[in-house]
Amino acid sequence: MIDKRVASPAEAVADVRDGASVLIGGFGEAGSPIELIHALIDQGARDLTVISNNCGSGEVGLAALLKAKRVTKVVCSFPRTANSTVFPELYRSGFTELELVPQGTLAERIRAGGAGIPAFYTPTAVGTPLGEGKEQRHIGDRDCVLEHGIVADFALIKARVADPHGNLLYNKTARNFSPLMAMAGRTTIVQATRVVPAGDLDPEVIVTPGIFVDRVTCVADPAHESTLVAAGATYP
Amino acid sequence: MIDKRVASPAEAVADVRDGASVLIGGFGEAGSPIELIHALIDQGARDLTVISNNCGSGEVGLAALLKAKRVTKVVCSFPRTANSTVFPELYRSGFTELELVPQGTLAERIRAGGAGIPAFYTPTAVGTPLGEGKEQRHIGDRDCVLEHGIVADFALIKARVADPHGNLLYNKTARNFSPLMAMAGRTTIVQATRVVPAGDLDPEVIVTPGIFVDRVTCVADPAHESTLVAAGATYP
Amino acid sequence: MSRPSEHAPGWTRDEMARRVAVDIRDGSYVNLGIGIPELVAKYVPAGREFIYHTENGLLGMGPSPAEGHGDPELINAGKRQVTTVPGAAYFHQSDSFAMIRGGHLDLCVLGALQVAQHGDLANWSVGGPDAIPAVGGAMDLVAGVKSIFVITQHCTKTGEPKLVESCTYPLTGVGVVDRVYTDLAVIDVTPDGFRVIELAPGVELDFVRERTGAPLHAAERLTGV
Amino acid sequence: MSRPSEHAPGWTRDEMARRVAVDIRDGSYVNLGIGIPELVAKYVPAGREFIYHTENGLLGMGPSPAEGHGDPELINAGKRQVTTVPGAAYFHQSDSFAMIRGGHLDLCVLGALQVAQHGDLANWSVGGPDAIPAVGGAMDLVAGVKSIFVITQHCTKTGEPKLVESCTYPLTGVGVVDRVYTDLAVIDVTPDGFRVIELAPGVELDFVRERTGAPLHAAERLTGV
Repeated sequence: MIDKRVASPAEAVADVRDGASVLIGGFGEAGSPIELIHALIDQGARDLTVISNNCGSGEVGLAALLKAKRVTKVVCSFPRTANSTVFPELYRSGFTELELVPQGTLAERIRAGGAGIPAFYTPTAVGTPLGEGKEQRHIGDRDCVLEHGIVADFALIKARVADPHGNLLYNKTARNFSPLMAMAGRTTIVQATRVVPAGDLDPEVIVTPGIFVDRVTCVADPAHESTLVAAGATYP
Repeated sequence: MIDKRVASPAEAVADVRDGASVLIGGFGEAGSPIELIHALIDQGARDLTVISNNCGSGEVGLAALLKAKRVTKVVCSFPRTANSTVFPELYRSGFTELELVPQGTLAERIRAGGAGIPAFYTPTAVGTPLGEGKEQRHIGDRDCVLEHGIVADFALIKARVADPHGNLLYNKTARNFSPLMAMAGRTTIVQATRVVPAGDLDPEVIVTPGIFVDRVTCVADPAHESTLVAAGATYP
Repeated sequence: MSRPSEHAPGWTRDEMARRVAVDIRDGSYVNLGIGIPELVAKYVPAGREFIYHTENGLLGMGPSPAEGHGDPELINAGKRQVTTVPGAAYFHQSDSFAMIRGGHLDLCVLGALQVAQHGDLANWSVGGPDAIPAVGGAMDLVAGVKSIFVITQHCTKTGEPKLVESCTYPLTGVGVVDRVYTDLAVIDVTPDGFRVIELAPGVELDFVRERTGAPLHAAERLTGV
Repeated sequence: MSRPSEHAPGWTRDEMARRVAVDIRDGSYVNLGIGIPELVAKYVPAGREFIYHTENGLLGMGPSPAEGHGDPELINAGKRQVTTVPGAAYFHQSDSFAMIRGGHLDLCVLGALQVAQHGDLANWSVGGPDAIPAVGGAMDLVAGVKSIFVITQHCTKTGEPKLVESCTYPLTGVGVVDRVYTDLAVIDVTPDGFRVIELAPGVELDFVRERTGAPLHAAERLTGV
């Protein structure tokens, strides 16, 4: 029987070890797996490398994980956000290293990692500081830089609906990086708002096929980052 | 008003010129846009390069286009099929050149072309005749070959449902190469079994967003290749 | 260098946005950057339809939702809540940037820190050791979208020209800008450098030249003069 | 070289397939090649569930449909009509080969023309100037799937060994095969070459050695002897 359900976020992230690389879904608050991140804070793993488009806001979710000094490196495209004070402090103090990657290159690197493509050429960032130090090559009529696929030890993502096989649907623009991260995580962990029996999802509309998913935990009423931030919430 | 509908397959393919490169969807008969191919036979363009996973069967659809001596080069992964006699003859006579590409590399090359990735490395085919003559490189712990994206002048594909924006749904395993070819065709032409008003399709389940599509023509009752072949049909 | 004026001649931000919209062809797929570019969506000329792409994963973006009717998971690249129009579609980041990098979008309208005379754009970082760098999709957009329009004040708040011989801020892309819409003029980027094709009402060419950090050619028949 | 026998000892094709199935872990994602490998799906051991992937775009492939209940657009990689099981999903070719190349499939069972002692596989072309080459997904599968099992008759119809020192047919992949299931034995590919781990009932090790074109080591405790 294929059944990837686990009882809780805590159980889902129990084996994340110090030094692990972790893909974390979301663009801003849309798709951010807050409950999984909070479980990871409780769990205690340190010296993490986090690959995520942003660095969270306020002092909840991803920002709280950073604030707890668990993350020594961030790979992202846009660490600045309206209510983000945590990352700038850690960055300036030198505690957290930043690898800044153009958003489309970040997406493609994650997809490439998940798809077994070790490297690819892209015209993005040629002639800019983010293209510096990278192998450059003229292909067709374009200059390109070489970029490498990203595979991480874990992926933490949020879905709207899951089944026990790990087939996933997302909610609107919360989809963003999650289907790619599901592919690129050696262990992919999903918090789903609803879990339905296998066979309930139309095979035509599944966005992430279950083969990319290892664990599914139901978080029926996930928090919204903006609501928590507005309320001045902190975690833990 | 965005309305990509055209009245007929004939109108849809009217501007395919001699020497054009044409992506043609389908894996075996699943997803093969037979009516568009037949319209292309009627239209008369010659010296075509066809990129398609197979080479058709019997003497209808893609096989009929080949038999009409319109195709001087085929890029595909599996030109042999149970009822295919047309391609072997053209290949042996030297009329039609074959570029044989592993199926996954073919898919990825088409996606790369559509996604603006001019080239990528893949471990597939290293050490085999299909990897010969290609740039080889050791990345991480794998030997890889360099493969280039494919962009073509036209893509001819079949969908189950379309709307006037060109948003598409497919039927089961007829999806295969079509979403990738839609991305990689400079002009992407769709025959859809059903065309519905814009807004009728749930934005969550659209497989090909309309931006990749240029023309949609309704073919309400598309022929099945196997049925035609069994009946001994030929085209024209 | 000119000093800023309280009552500067030229177009307002909304007029600039309206002017951009006039140049967008019917049926275009358009990505609008954060800030002034977002205003363009307010000025779709009669009889035209544009489809807005937001790189976080939506084609067919509509206006902001009515108060209380939004979904915190339906947002644009600026992380503001939006809506969808009929014919919209959601997709993941890799597909979204395939649209961008693959040249499927017709137009991107972006803000700028600086534009150089041969089309280099700087719009993502002021450099400096203490700045927190953040790039988002800007470099992908300028590398991939067919046409890049910049909409920006002609000068900075301190009166420095934003149109320059070469950028001093870190680049977003090299030779990528096609046209610049400022409060003073519409300026093409040509192989010969900047070329004014239209002046804002009441603005003289010399007035623009004085506020531009690079040679400024003028079209033979300047509209708007 | 031995001559083919009408009543050769060893496993039948179905027994070979059943033997493969015994070695597949519960919950595995499996791709079955065309031909003998397809038979494996008939022999899922009690208490286990395998999910079948077919590279033309389906995870959760079920058996052939009842006569008249198929859809010509629901087919497997061998272009035969199939069905789906609960939990199935459709996807395009690029996603399908991302599963393969990205190492997400646990196992692929393939046929072979030849297997070399260090795991090289030849299974897509007999070479020759008149052959129409056709590769399909074979090279992607052997390059990407975690484990590659080969299921094949030990010798060709003319009695030539298929397990050889090095392949004479064009390669599908280099050093990719993990284990070979023939009508005579189950044979691991190890750094030292072929190693028999199980013999078919009534088959002696020397009998297998005579029919193998490379040195054949034997496990210390051979089962099935």
